[in-house]
Amino acid sequence: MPDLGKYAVEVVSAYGASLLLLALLLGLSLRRGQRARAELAKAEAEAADHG
Amino acid sequence: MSIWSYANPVKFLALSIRVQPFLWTAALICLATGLIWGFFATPDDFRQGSTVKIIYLHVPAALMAINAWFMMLITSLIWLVRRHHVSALAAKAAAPVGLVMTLIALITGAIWGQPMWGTWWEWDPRLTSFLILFLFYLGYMALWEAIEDPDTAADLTSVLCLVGSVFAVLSRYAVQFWNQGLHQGTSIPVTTGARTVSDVFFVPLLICMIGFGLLFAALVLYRTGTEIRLRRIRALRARMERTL
Amino acid sequence: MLLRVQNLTLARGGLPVIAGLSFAVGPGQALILRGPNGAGKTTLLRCIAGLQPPLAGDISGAAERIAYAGHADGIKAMLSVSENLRFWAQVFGGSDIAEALDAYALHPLADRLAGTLSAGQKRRLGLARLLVTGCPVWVLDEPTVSLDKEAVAMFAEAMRHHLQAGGTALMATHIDLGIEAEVLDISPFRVTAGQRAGASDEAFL
Amino acid sequence: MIALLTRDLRLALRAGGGFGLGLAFFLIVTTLVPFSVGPHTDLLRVIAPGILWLGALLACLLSLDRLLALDYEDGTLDLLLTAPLPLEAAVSIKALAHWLTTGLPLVLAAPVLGVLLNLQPAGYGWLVVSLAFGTPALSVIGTFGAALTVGIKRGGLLLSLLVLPLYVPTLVFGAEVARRGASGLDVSTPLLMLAGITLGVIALMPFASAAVLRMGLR
Repeated sequence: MPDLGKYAVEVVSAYGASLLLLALLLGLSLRRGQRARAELAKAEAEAADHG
Repeated sequence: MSIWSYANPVKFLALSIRVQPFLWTAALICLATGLIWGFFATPDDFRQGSTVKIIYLHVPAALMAINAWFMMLITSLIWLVRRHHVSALAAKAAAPVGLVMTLIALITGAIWGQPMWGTWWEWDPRLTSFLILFLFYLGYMALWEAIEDPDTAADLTSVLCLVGSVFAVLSRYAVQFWNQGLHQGTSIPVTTGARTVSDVFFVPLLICMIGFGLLFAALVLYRTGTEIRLRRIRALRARMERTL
Repeated sequence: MLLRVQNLTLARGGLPVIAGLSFAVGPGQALILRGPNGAGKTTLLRCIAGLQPPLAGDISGAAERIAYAGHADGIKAMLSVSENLRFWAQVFGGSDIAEALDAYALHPLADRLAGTLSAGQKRRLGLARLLVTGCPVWVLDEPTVSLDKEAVAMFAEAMRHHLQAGGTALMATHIDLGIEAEVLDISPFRVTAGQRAGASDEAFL
Repeated sequence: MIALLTRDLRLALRAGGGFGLGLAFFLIVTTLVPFSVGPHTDLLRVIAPGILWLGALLACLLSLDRLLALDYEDGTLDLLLTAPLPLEAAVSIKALAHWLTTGLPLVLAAPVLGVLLNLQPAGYGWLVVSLAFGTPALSVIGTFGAALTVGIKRGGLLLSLLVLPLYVPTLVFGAEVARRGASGLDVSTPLLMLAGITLGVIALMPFASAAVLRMGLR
């Protein structure tokens, strides 16, 4: 780990906050995507029965 | 086969599934190398000390925050002129990503400035205009959620995006006028091109920017796919109800 | 002038409702639209009145000549009956409201605030508004809702008068007004499940 | 066009028309300020122009969501769309009616409330001028926001979220004129910018509002 000097807290917190936000965005997007795929499969199945 | 053929949502979905693996891996590689290189292998700045390392997050995020809105402006125009659903849904998909990029830019900017300015938040023109951009993103996303009919929602949000862009630029100059500003010179002024950042910092910064750009593209592509799937579910359900 | 509709295709909420509808209504003629609820009568009338663009097909003879009356009749509760009528008369360029007041026996109510009127009286005021617009083409959506017997008679009388003066009328209604008018059932023009008509939801199917 | 204006003014002035609403809100907000920041007149004197501008802006915002929603609910908007009157004109008239019933009273009341906040004598003139130039823009931008949220249930909060960022340029330049006027500095640049924005908004916004209304009513 590089010597961050007296601003270590600032740098780490900046990186931590940013990466956390990106991870949150990624996670939420992926979860929403998965749910949509599952529901679409169900809807297509129902449509096939009625078709 | 003009590019507009990809405006067909089903075809766009197929394309996005094929392209995404490459996009995600490229984004990951660029981000990893850029951030690790910048974080570990670059010297401290004699004045700012190690806080200069925050540049690798602040500048790319700020750049993407503005480009995201610009992309939404373009897609909104495409929706209004050519009524392609994919572009309206791409704008809707890009908004949250732009919002997060703005948030990152705000947080890293505030943290980075804190040692010099002595306060956690300084009403500096550039940071403040990002705060205003944040409000625009919030309003845009809220309007999408508030309207039931997807087509009307796409229309109204597109017009809001156009009008919002004009006012964002107006606010940018109003805020500049309102407070002379403490922000350091632009690292890579697009207009003058003269780099105020020495080479050793510049290369990792460039890689980070490309990384953030690729991440943005991958995320928006993925989220647009989700929006298309949700619209397809809605259309299938509506058609089934009609035939019952 | 003829109100002509050719090969009209309409969508509601992203799904096609009516396709390939054509008809024409000349001066002095009335056309009554029939069809089950949800067949698209309201969508069709709103489209002809210019409130909603059609998916395909075109409408001629409608520009600037239509007086539309939908379910809500644009009456302000805090204005009196005559103030309401005068407002609409001025918006459509006319100014004489006496004739409209006579047609629907609204003279005794002229100075009462519209908010104090009963549903039937308010409906009569809404229909009286049609007379002050001076528009030759009437496009009406269920005009006789909440009207009692002699109010319906007044409306039929005003309609007869309008047609004799060379006016045209296109309306969706279930009751028989006792005036000679062609009837058009729009059920056959409804879009079946498989049929594609270019509505926005189809892009996702 | 005149008919629409007179009708709107008559409606606003009638009982329950909400004519005094904006004014009362402006009075209440201004009187609350000393309770919140303390009664030190020298502090109040410094922030008076900004507070008065903010109060006027919020008062304008308050009375916006009823502007088009009432006409939407009783079908008047649909009928106006079929009338020979162009929608752009109708929307401009609506904004003008809003300014006359809300904006103008605020401009006249501001100096009176300036006394409450111990505004410097030099500031009164420029406060009125800046508000007179700024409030029309607030009404026209507000009409755009009202048009965006006309069909939405409980659209009032969303209206504020959409409109406040659009108010930033007018607020910044307007408050700057009032602040410089109060301390006797040269006001020409912010005043020109304020007037420029207002004129631009008055000329262009009605087209956006009308387009949005047509889309919303479809």
